[in-house]
Amino acid sequence: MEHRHEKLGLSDETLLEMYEKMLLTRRLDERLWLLNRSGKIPFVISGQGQEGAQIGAAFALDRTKDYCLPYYRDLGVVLAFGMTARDVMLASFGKAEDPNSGGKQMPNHFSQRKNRIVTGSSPVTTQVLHAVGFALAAKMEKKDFVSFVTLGEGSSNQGDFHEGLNFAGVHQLPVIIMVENNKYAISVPLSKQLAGGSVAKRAEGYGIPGVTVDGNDVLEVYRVVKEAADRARRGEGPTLIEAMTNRFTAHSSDDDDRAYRDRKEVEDAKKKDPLLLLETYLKDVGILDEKKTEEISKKITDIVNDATDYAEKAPYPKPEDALKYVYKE
Amino acid sequence: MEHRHEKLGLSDETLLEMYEKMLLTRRLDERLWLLNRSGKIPFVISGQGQEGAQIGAAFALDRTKDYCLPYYRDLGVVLAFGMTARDVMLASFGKAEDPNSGGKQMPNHFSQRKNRIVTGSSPVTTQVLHAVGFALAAKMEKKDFVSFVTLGEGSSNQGDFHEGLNFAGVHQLPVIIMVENNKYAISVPLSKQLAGGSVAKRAEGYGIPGVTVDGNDVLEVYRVVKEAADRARRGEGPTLIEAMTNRFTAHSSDDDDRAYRDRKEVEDAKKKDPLLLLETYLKDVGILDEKKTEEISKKITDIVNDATDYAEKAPYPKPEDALKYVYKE
Amino acid sequence: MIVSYIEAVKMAIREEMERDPKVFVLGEDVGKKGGVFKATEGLYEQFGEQRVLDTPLTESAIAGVAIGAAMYGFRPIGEIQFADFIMPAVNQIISEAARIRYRSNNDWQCPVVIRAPYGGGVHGGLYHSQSVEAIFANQPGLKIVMPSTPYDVKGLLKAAIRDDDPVLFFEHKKAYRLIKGEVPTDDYVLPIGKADVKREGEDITVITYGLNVHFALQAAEKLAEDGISVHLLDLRTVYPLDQEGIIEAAQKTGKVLLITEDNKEGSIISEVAAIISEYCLYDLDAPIMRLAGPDVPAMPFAPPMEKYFMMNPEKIEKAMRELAEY
Amino acid sequence: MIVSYIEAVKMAIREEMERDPKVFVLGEDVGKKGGVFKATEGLYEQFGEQRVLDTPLTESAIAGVAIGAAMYGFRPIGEIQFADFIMPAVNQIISEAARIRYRSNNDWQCPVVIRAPYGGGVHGGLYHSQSVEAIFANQPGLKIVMPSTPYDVKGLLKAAIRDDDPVLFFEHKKAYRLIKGEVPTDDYVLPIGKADVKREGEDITVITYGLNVHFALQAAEKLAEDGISVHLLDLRTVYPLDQEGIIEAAQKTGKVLLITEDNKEGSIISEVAAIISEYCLYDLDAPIMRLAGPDVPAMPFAPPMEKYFMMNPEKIEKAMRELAEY
Ligand SMILES: Cc1ncc(C[n+]2csc(CCOP(=O)(O)OP(=O)(O)O)c2C)c(N)n1
Ligand SMILES: Cc1ncc(C[n+]2csc(CCOP(=O)(O)OP(=O)(O)O)c2C)c(N)n1
Ligand SMILES: [Mg+2]
Ligand SMILES: [Mg+2]
Repeated sequence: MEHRHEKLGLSDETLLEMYEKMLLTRRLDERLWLLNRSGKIPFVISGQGQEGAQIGAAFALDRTKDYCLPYYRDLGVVLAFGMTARDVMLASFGKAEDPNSGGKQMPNHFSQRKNRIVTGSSPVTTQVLHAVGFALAAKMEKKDFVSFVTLGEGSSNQGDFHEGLNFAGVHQLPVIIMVENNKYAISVPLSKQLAGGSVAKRAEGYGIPGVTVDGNDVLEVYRVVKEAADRARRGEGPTLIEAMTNRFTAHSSDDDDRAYRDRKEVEDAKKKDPLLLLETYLKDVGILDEKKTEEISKKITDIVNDATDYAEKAPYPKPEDALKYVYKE
Repeated sequence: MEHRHEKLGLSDETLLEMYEKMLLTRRLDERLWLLNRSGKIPFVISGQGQEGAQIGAAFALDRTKDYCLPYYRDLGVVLAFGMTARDVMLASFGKAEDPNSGGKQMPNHFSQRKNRIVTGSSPVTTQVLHAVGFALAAKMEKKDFVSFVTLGEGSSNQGDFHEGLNFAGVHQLPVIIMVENNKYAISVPLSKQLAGGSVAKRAEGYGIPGVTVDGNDVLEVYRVVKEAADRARRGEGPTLIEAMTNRFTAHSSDDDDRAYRDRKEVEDAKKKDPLLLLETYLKDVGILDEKKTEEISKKITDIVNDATDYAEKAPYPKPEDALKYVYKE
Repeated sequence: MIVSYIEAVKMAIREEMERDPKVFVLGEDVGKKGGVFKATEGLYEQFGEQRVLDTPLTESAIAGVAIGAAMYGFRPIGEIQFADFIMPAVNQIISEAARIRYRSNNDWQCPVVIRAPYGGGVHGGLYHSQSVEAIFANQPGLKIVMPSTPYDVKGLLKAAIRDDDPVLFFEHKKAYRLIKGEVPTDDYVLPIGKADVKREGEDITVITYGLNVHFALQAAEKLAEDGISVHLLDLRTVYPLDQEGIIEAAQKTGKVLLITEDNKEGSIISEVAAIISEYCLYDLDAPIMRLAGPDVPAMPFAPPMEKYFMMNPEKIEKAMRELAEY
Repeated sequence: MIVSYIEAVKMAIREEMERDPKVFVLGEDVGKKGGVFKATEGLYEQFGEQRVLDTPLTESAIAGVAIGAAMYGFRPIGEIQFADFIMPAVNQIISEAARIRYRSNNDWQCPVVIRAPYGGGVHGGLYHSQSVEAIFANQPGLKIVMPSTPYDVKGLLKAAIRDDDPVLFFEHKKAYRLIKGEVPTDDYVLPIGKADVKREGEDITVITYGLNVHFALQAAEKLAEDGISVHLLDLRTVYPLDQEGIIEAAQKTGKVLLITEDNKEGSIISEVAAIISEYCLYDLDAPIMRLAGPDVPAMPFAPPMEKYFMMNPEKIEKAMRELAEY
């Protein structure tokens, strides 16, 4: 058995931590669906199936100084960057203490300045240009942080994607653009969305490296993002990464994907569940055994329970809080 | 001496016609500058240096049924599509009879429905999507016309370019996008404008052919646009063409390019003047001699003089014409 | 028959597609899925994927490609999934669609319809609740229709599709299933550009549009119990406004309450107020009253804040009583 | 010293760049060329190409990259070459810049300035003459400044750059060289959000902004010859409006003329009229009068039509007299 993580310079401890974060991401996400189905929260949008790409990427970054500009499925990214389960639950319940938006935005509109998680909106792809702006700031200040931005493959067809890649390419800015390609934009499949079939291939047109990676393979994602980050820090400019992933759920709690997606397809995808793949690897290399697995599982359950309870009991914002922070106060 | 035009299926007569149109384009453009410098018209924006690409492309299309969506330097394209010198002059003087806009738009905002020249605006690149819309119409109606759209290389960095190429690629639409790369967007040189250095290369990312062509070589442009049009008519989808050209003048009559462009560069460019190259070819292959050259020259001068006189004397729109045609009347 | 607001949308589109082969639909998820709100449900099956076109996730292209096809001679109906996401298409809508007839001196025209669900009260937070009409309501060349009832939806959407100029058609997403009403199964169109009296009254005039028409009707019932009679004008077309209709309605009672769900400053009702103060100042018995959302960027997600922002019958009733007592 | 309007723009930018290393400029042709109107002339030489950044031809990127850098902590000044070309950046400006503080509950801020030359009378035709302020003037979170004099330009542009919220700064391109005035060489800022009385008077109140302030001053001189005294309020910030200042000015004379170069329906002065009719209806001695461009898409190119559209002192004088005689 090859110990791939060692070759990448990852310790057993870090790899376990990655596993824990990935498990937390999944469990938290699953809990959100339960809460939605029982009528406690109005909306869920989910990263299930994409956690391999998210955790692999986040751990390849320097989470003490890099900036991330996540999109709505990036629960894994933000948990790795320091957001807590409570923070996430607070947002899903729309509670006052929610650090993302104080209950102003819908769930999964991540933001937390202390963790360098940059506030995002719902219109897709705008964040690519913001990430380029952060990277420009790094270059102007001669600092060695990178900015890391994600989006879906459907979103990569928006004009802002093109403008961002071109701008970053012209100025060779330290930005990593990772497209999480789950092959659907709501109901629209890749074939009707993306001419040429590959996002990564578009990088060439901007004179920058474009990498396709198996998003189910957390170690492989770690490797390519690490390389991209190293290159960026060395002043060698941006990288476009296309992580091939799957969306296990419907688009969101408002969607029913049976109208446009074969069940078989979803079942097949689940066979390549990044969480299972990592678990299997950890067991194969002897880092994880049954006992440890259960221990971690219990710990995660506790965290998710605590977060749910805490957020459910937390107070809502006051009605007039709607008036706050339009301008600097 | 190789007779290149014959290999392309171009008769001597057609080639002469191309030469005449190119010469008319140049002379008309030169006259516009004279009129501007003598205070008679407020604005000129000029295609001098780019006529090879324009005439080569236009003659490769079927000017009885294809649609063109020109940009502001495309005097050659619109003259080839049937606009007259008078029409052009009427627009430059802002006269009522101007078929482009009835004096509403600035000069070189070409439009003439009877000749399938589609109205354009000043914000660059929007026309790419319109061209895709015309191509979609062709596909939906199963007609075999193509739509032909041009823009500058700077403009190709706008979001609409990306969205248009992707849309055309997904649906394999009969549209030809020709970028006239004159290496400047006003003062901004290619290196600060276009990451990767090549527009044509970006085609790959959309799974469509991308062709770079010497825009000074009218026959070569003819060849690649003809090929693209044939492909489009066969249902094989869009083509992106990058014609390498030069801008002989300042950006417009409001610009002074000495602040950002070396004189030597311009002089060198003029050595590859597409008009001179074609004239030389015509003489080499014996289609043109001194006498014929003079005859044509005189004819063109007459046309330009007539157009100038006619437009200068033509009446302005009435002030209240400003109120006309906001909505259907 | 009695149908919902969204059913009326679908009826209008289907009937127009059946009537005229030049009509087609394009947008995100409009095909197999039938639209995220099901406005195009069944059309894909009926008309095929060429006429019910799933586009890439690109609003500028939805508008821009539609504009091109419209100039050629088609009658495209572009769907923007949420009005909030119309922003990337602003350049195509304002710089292009709105100016094509004018700039070509009537040589070209652009008969495009762009539909989008707008409005709040659906836990949509900042970006799934907005009213965006004011952004476009100063662009001659455009028409903006915002119907309130299923009957109006069908008649006005058909009129929009047949209109030879570009029309933005905003549908209140909370009305989609909430509002039901009688809709004739036969073909009819309603005039774009005309406001409609939804209730005759003598004491105060209320002018509004969209979902608020219903809230205002409910509030008017309450006032009627106390003998106060409300005259209610539904703008229906919010740009360009029906000046005559507005002036007449204002003069009728001399007391005017204007309502919008949008933020107050720079909204549609600002122009309504300006028209009234320009043409019938001396008919007024009270200052023109405006009831609107607060001037914050958009409607928040958390229920207490959403409720604070969102219009409702109670807020309207309160304002009506205040005005009546003036 | 006496400088032109455009000189004042340049002075403000240069002084702020000297004062604060976080300030930088980005836009099309702002570098070597110094901007198509020369607003950034000499800055490239003084501060280098990193701080005077020529961007690709992409307005959405100018705004979006500036927004990112501003969230990081920079103070970017984005130049949009002509206000007409701000449309591709609308999504970044409205969906992003305007909502960043609010949506992050004050955790992030976006201190960006976006400058753009607007306005007509320069043979610019449909797309080089527009007034675009109304498109943005209903977006809380944004501030829109439109100064009239070189003195105001310098003081307000400096204030905009130091402001912790996004500011759109529209400069009338015809004023650039036409308007000159006294500008102190030392550092000063003027308050954003406050209107300014440019002339005290008793008989009629005129409220306007930008180049029209000068046209109105000229017209007021003419009226003064006949003993009619004009009170002139310069809005300076057109969003959010200075309600207090407007109400005070309206009450001063009870006769109000509002002027804009923009199309009339849905313009800034519509909101001004609405404010007045809401708060000081009973102070009015005449209907609120609005003088504006016609409701056509934009200013045409041909001189007779351009003149027909464009505001000028004569049109204003005529309206003033009409109002005075009311
Ligand atoms: C500008 C814009 N248009 C439309 C939407 C509505 N919308 C939300 S997510 C989505 C699909 C996104 O697909 P993709 O980019 O592939 O990301 P995924 O959801 O598959 O992860 C759409 C159309 C939006 N949020 N923003
Ligand atoms: C959206 C937009 N932004 C800015 C401008 C101003 N502008 C007019 S032409 C031009 C440069 C265009 O360069 P390029 O596309 O290379 O075409 P070229 O003029 O070189 O032929 C610019 C910036 C514009 N017309 N539209
Ligand atoms: Mg996807
Ligand atoms: Mg160029």
